[in-house]
Amino acid sequence: MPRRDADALAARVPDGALLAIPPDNSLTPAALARALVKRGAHGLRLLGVPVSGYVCDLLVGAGCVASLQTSAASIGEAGLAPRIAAALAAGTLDLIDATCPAIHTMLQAAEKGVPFMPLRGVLGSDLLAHRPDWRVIDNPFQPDDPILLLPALAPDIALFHALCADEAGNVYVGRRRELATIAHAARRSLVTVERVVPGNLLEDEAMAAGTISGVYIEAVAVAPRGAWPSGLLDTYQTDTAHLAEYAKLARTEEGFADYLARFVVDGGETT
Amino acid sequence: MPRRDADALAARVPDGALLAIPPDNSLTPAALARALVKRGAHGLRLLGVPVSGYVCDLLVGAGCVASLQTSAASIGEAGLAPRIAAALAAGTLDLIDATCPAIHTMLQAAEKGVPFMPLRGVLGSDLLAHRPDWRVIDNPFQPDDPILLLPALAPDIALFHALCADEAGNVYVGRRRELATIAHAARRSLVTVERVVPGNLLEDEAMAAGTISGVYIEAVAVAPRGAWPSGLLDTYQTDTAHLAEYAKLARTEEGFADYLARFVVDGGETT
Amino acid sequence: MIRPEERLIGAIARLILDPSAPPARHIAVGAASPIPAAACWLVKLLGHDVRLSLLHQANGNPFTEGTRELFDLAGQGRIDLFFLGGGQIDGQANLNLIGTGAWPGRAARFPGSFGSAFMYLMVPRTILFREEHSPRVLVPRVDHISAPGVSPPGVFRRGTAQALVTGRCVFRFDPAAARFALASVHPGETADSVRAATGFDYDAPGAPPLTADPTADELALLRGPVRARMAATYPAFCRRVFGEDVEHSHG
Amino acid sequence: MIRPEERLIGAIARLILDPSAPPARHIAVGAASPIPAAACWLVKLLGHDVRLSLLHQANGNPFTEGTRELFDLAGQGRIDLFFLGGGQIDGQANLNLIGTGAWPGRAARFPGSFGSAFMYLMVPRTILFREEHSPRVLVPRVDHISAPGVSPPGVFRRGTAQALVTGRCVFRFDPAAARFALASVHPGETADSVRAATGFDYDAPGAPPLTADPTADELALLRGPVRARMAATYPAFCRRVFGEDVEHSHG
Repeated sequence: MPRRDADALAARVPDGALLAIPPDNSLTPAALARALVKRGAHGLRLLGVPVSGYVCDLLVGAGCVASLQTSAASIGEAGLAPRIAAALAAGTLDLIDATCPAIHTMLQAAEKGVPFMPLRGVLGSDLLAHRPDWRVIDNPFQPDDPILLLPALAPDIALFHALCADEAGNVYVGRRRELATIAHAARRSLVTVERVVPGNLLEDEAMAAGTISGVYIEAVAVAPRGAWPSGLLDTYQTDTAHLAEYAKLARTEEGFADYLARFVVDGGETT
Repeated sequence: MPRRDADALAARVPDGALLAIPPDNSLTPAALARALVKRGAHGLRLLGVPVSGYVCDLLVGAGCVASLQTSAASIGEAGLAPRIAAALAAGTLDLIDATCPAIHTMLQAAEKGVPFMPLRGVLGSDLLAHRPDWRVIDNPFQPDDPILLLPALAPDIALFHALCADEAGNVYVGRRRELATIAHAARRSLVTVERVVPGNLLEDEAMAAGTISGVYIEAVAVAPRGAWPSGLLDTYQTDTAHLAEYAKLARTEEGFADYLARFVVDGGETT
Repeated sequence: MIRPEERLIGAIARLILDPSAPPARHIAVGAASPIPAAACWLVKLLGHDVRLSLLHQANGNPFTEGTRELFDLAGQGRIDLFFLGGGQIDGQANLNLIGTGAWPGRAARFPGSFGSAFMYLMVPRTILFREEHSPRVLVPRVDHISAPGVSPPGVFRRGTAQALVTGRCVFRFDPAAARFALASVHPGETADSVRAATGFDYDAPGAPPLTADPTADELALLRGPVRARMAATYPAFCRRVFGEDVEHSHG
Repeated sequence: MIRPEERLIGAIARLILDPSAPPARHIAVGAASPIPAAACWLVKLLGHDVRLSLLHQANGNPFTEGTRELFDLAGQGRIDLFFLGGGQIDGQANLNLIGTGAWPGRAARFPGSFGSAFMYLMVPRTILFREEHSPRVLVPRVDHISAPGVSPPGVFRRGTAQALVTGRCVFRFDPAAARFALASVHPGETADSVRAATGFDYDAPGAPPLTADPTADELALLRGPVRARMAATYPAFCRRVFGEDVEHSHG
């Protein structure tokens, strides 16, 4: 397998692409996001699956993002996502609100190749008035039972960081099986990993359950500590001090520029 | 965790229950099926997920079964399922034909708690005329696009055999993650395992991905070689010679009675 | 001395154990909810047979399919009780996690709806919790409804809010009337002080009782075993509320 | 000597590689299909860039969600080519895996539809394969349609049968006409012998060519590396078709 780095993957992401981004606690593509900022990506449409944190806030702050669909945005315990809030206030971000299971359901519909999937709940929420792409129908199986239908949503590209890849292009996400749904639903997946291991993880019965087949993965790059400042399963813990520092700096444009200079442009992928 | 055997689990299966049964190559509950035969279970409604083999044929042959919903029935390379075919010819079995992804979809709808889920394909198949519970509607998102809707199907009980259980009641199915959907969809799950291990598999990052949470599992029993004559992941291989012998004996009622006497009533759970 | 947070934990634990409510055999707790999480641990360590699914806890994540598994569990009817809050909460128990001003929060943006629009309808019991009790938070009518407090007949809904616990009091919720009633006030508060701090109208039959303090046994559990189970996920909260750690058990 | 099965394998491999058909970058093969599986391995070992997902193979099962993952892959449009057969196949390429006589097969029961009702519509190319070529199998009209050969306009469908390979010949399928045409006959057969053995009508423009034999290179691949990859899943087939094993490589 050719060795690539996060910058090489970022080069494969076209401006304007719809990108699925897992949140801070679920193999988030932090190194890839920094690489996208470095390459000056523009007009990206982000989908937080199902919520958003550091990665989306960083990309919004750096001016890479035209729209963000998400169910919530926060930097974990550090509070609201400051650059997203600032862009919203400035009117430079198109924020499309959803609710967590709706995002899962839209991806599951794409995974299954069906044009829509129903979801209980949500009726009575003002979300509906702001989602013309969502429909309420009468349950065809039971009269007088309104139910929400959600359209399939296939991201152009899923970005995430996994523990390892193998020589066959499979990637290991362990218990974070929700990443499989994202990879299945997306047209392409670009994945950074801590390391590449020999052999084929899908042929190893002890590893297969936590492995996403290479059939869904377009390219892999090695990015040690590529989820940082988020944690990675039991490999490394979340760097809560860094996230708190980020959240504090990102409260102002100057502070955010300072953050970019110190941790992104000048290389901050490992600490 | 109290130690139980397969007979104790079989005692928890009421006559008439709708049972989800994975096929021969996917952690099939063979020891449990033999225990059901021994206890004289009656009127069971079987759901082959998505096809049926030895276990369903055995239960049908022993007179335990009122109906079978499945997408196909065969004893692997040994050919058609002989007791199912005989019961069908005799008019003693209500056979409800489906197609594999429809069974997966009906279970996924139950897993998600929605009343139905769509599926592409199937239109033009005579299956539709024989499934009054399936509906074709116009896709609400696109005119002139007929699409099949399938109702949620929640089995009363899922039966399967897993590699191990832990002290918290979680069970390990490894790469056979499709069992998780079955367990999620079913109201209750009864599981035999090769052995019980200490600790909590869900707290072990190396094991969690292949583990089904005990929240879905009502009871576990130890049944060594409990999938036999089917194989179990990389633990033991399918006993093709035994399946061939079964398929041959089960061609006649006398041969099947002989099989029951030799391998079921008199204990044949290990070989 | 009993800390205010300990009293809130105790009050929530009593609501969980309310014998008049549907049974809570399986409780899920969302992220960044140390007080509800502590209440659940307290209930469990008091010996009640309850399963806890705590999102985002540092150890022992119970899921293998992320939050989708939580929502599917709720869809299956396997979650009995959940906790929600809101940037605004109104007198009909509507929740606003979107923001104020023009959609989607031009005046002030809240974090977003999370799974509230689903969970509030799918779970038989929801305990609302918001520490800040002010006219800014408890409003006559939320600017935007993330999740509705009640639903018209015909809408599939398994339950509503059971109660709203704030830093000043406990309200019970009557879904038939779509109205809160004051159930108890915390020490230092009165019927009048709560009324003055509340933007929505509610029932207040008679003089409200004081919210009960946790018992000595409960406090011992909170400061020992409960704290031990929460320290990895909420270290700052544990230090602030329970004081310096005196034991290191973590089982 | 070339065995009949080796000729069928070669014929299927040529259909897979047909440059006029949509590209086959990812091929899936169902259970109990040694001849199609061997054809796929042959294509791959000839050096073509193709991904194989072989169901039920003893080693290297490619899925972690069982057959659901196969069907989801097909739903996503990620499977380019699949193989199907039928207890009956008719002249419009309708497949019957249900049975004959009254539903669901009172006269003779076939195994059941498997995933055919889905895959036939969702995959851009299907190669039909049935070794038995007789009026009993190739009928004017199937008793029951498990999966339809063609669909009316407006029905979502990505493809149809590309061809039908039997023990006697290769038919190509024209979806616009919903009709087979004889493409080649295997050695020992003629236009007339095929016509006599076929229950449905089909086009046969001119004298049919003979189905080409596998080349010497192809035969060497079949009897060596292809056999090595299939032996664990289809031991009896490999012994019967490829003779006694002379090498033990398995990579």
